Amino acid sequence: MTLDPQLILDSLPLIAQGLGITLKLLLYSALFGIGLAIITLVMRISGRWYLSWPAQVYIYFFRGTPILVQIFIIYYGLPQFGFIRGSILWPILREPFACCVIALGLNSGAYVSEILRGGVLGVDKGLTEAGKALGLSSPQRFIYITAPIAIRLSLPAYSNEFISTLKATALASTVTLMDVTGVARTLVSQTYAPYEIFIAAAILYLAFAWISYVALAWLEARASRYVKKGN
Amino acid sequence: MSGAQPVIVLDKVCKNFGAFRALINVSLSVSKGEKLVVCGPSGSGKSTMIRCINRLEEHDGGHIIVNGHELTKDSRNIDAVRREVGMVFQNFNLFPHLTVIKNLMLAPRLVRHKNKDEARAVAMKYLERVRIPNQADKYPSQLSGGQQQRVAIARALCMNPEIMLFDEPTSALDPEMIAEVLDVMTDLARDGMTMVCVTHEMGFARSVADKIVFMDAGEIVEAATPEAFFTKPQTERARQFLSQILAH
Amino acid sequence: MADLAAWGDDYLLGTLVVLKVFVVALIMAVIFGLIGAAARLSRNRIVSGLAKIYVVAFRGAPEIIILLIFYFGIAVSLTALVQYFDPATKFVDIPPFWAGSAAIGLIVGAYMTETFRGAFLGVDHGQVESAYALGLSKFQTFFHVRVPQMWRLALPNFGNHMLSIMKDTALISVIGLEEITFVAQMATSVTRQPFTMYMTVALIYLAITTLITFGVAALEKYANRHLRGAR
Amino acid sequence: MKFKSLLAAAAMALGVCGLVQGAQAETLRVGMECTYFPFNYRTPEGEMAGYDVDVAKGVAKIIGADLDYVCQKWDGMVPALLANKFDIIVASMSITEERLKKMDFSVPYRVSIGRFLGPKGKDLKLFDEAGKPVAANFDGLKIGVERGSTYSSWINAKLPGATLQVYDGNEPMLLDLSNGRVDLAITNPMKAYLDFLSKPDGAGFEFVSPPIDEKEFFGIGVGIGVRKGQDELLKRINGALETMIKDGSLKEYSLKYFPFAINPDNWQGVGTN
Repeated sequence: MTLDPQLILDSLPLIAQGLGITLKLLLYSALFGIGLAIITLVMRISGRWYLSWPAQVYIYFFRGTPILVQIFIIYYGLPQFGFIRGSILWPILREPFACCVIALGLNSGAYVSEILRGGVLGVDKGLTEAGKALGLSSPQRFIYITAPIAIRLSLPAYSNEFISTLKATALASTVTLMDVTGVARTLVSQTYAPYEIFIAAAILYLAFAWISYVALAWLEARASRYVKKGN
Repeated sequence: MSGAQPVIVLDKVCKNFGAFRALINVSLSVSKGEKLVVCGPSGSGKSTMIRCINRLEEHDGGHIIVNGHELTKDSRNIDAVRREVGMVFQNFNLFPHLTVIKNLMLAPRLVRHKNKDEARAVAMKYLERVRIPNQADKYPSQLSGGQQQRVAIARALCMNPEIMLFDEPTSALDPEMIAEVLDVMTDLARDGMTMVCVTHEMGFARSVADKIVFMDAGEIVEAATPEAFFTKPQTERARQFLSQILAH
Repeated sequence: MADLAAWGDDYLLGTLVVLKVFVVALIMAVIFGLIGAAARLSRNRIVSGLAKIYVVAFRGAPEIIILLIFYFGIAVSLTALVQYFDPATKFVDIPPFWAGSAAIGLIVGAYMTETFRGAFLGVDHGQVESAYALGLSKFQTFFHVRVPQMWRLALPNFGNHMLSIMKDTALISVIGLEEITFVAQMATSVTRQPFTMYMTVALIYLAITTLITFGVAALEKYANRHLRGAR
Repeated sequence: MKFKSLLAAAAMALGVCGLVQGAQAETLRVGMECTYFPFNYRTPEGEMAGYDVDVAKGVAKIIGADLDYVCQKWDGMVPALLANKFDIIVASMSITEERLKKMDFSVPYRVSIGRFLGPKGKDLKLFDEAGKPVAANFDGLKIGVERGSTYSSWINAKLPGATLQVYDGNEPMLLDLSNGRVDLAITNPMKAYLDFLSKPDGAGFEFVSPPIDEKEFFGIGVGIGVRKGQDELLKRINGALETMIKDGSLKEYSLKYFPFAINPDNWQGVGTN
């Protein structure tokens, strides 16, 4: 049995039907993750134990466990409790798409929060002092000085994290979603041509990872235009 | 002490970093318009003292009163002091992500609530004063060190401060750039600004300072006019310091 | 809890399977990483180009797709291969353990390639020059000057890769290996307590990843002992 | 002759009775797993029981043969038949193209069917009097199916308005049905009954469709396997099954184990399509 390049080409458009869900998952999870990351970051650097402690537990848990297990806990695990099925959140948790966004977003949020924290710690302390000396308030210093610089410092690491989230969306197929991987697995179960179809799926992911990489590199270059070249 | 009212008063100020005693019962007063130069070996507490004046460091004991506001935990007093006191750092600390003009406009807009045009006008005025108006739209990284430090001085001036603090403003500069910064500082002194400078530039101290404070090991060892300090220092420590610094 | 206790031995066996996959995949990842790094640093453009493709493909495609390609695909081609020699063979089965370990080893090996390469390039060339100037041979320079500095540089990333391997083991449940995530699926079908069962899995992973983190931190402390003292 | 009697003695000693009794009655050796509840299994008393066993007994009675059960693990079932370890397989073995290359099958004695499961007491009017699906009433419903199962192609063909939710296994699908994440699920009714409807979790659920039995989607069914070249035996078995389908005994057997029929409704004739 040999690899049939024609079948790879033929299956690409079929698998691409799952692209919409994959991209929506990626976009929503990434945005949700960034939001969570910012909240977590603020909690962590607040200097108040009752804020920073839960934030650290959250980060520790989501970085220390497999995403697949996190998805299963949220999708299959939560409905174990009757009160969740009766709660106003159930219309959301009922949907596999929403469960995946929550799981992927929570996971990404934990990582992005650490990335942003690295960025914040990387901001020269002198700059916030200059802000203080100029009379800027603490929120003003954070918004106008620390955050813009921290974001630039975080972008290279974030670019990797974004691609990780893209790859993690493939796990959505384990909770019934027909994303690229879900469609590919279904096709394989019907055609028994695992090589061609999964390779076609991998090509789609690689293409999209490459696009994301280029886009984020452009963003990074833009954000870094004030940094001296060389030296 | 001159007869003018003091705008900065330090009274038995102490500051510890863990077990290390950075400031020990430092008392000092600076009157309006006075130019004070602080010198001493590294680790003597000069920077710590100047940073206490706008509360970049919190002092552990004693009192600091700036322009009538005592610095305590009360953030309203801290804000009031910082609005009235400008500061220039050794490493310039320009905001790298903002152009020169935006560096200057940031605080007036956020703290003084000036509109864009007012802030820009003020910024240009001071850029001209430090003689680099043509660099307004560049990023700090595109300027030389001397230019950056002059931008930093202009940035502080944009807040229209009554007092200026300089924390070793020339020690991160290449020798050929020191003069251009000192020139701007001398201009400022001539205009009657109240200034506290931590510096090793003894030429500048001799020509500009009204009073020189020599610190060592967290204490003020000597306080005198430049004339007296340079010609006949009172203590052995000051003599040693002077011989080291003037030997070069 | 009584339900959970009944599955205790299954979880224990599952944990052993996880640890076995971890060890095998780790060894493979290090081997692939070293080969990959050597190839990437090679002056031969074809060799370094192939290594680059390996790194891009295995870092850009979702882990689960690579795993599925291995599990389904390799069996198909191995069967074809064996049938070529012995037409009587009907089917060669790749046990999920080996398919999974190899896939994870290759994936993380791609990351290790970059880590090892970075560590190699990270050692200041002046160090090598001064070693030569002191009369050390190429071989002596490599083992006495380069390697001791390299492993210190590689260690933080290496620790992260170990955590990735550990967490990737959960994916093998998708191809039916009876590790802890799979045990949880079985236990859920009997007890109908998905939350309890998957949370147990998460906590087991958390315990193992914590141990790895502490282990790596201790190693790092040891590796950086010469940097201590300077303030 | 000496050799033959020796063999007989050995067989007796081993407890394999009836090998040489062929003179008065034929003995059929039947291969099955003996552990596949409720199709072929041992009762606590040690008796063989189950739907497959009943069918085998029924056939044996009609063709006038004695039965001898041989327990065989599933993965060696076909090789054992080919190696003459037993004469027929009655072990819930589906008739597939692949197997037909190596062996012959009788007509199906159990159908491959799908059935919809849904919450009790909702009269959704999904099927009309004649048992045909009313496609419009499926519009907007979410239906759970297993990935790669034959049911999804049936739904795609017949119920364009329904939404499929694809699961990797039967268990998570039924879990989601009981959680209310899907409105309906379609699966093998025997599995659904054993794993779900007969348990506390499934208490609020029931079959909401008649058994759906469409060969072009679901396959032919489960048959009795014989070695190739045994046309005479196959003919007799098919005859027996024809009789059992017509007289209702197959239905009677299936109702012993399930509250619904799993046998073919009418005689489908000999030969495969």
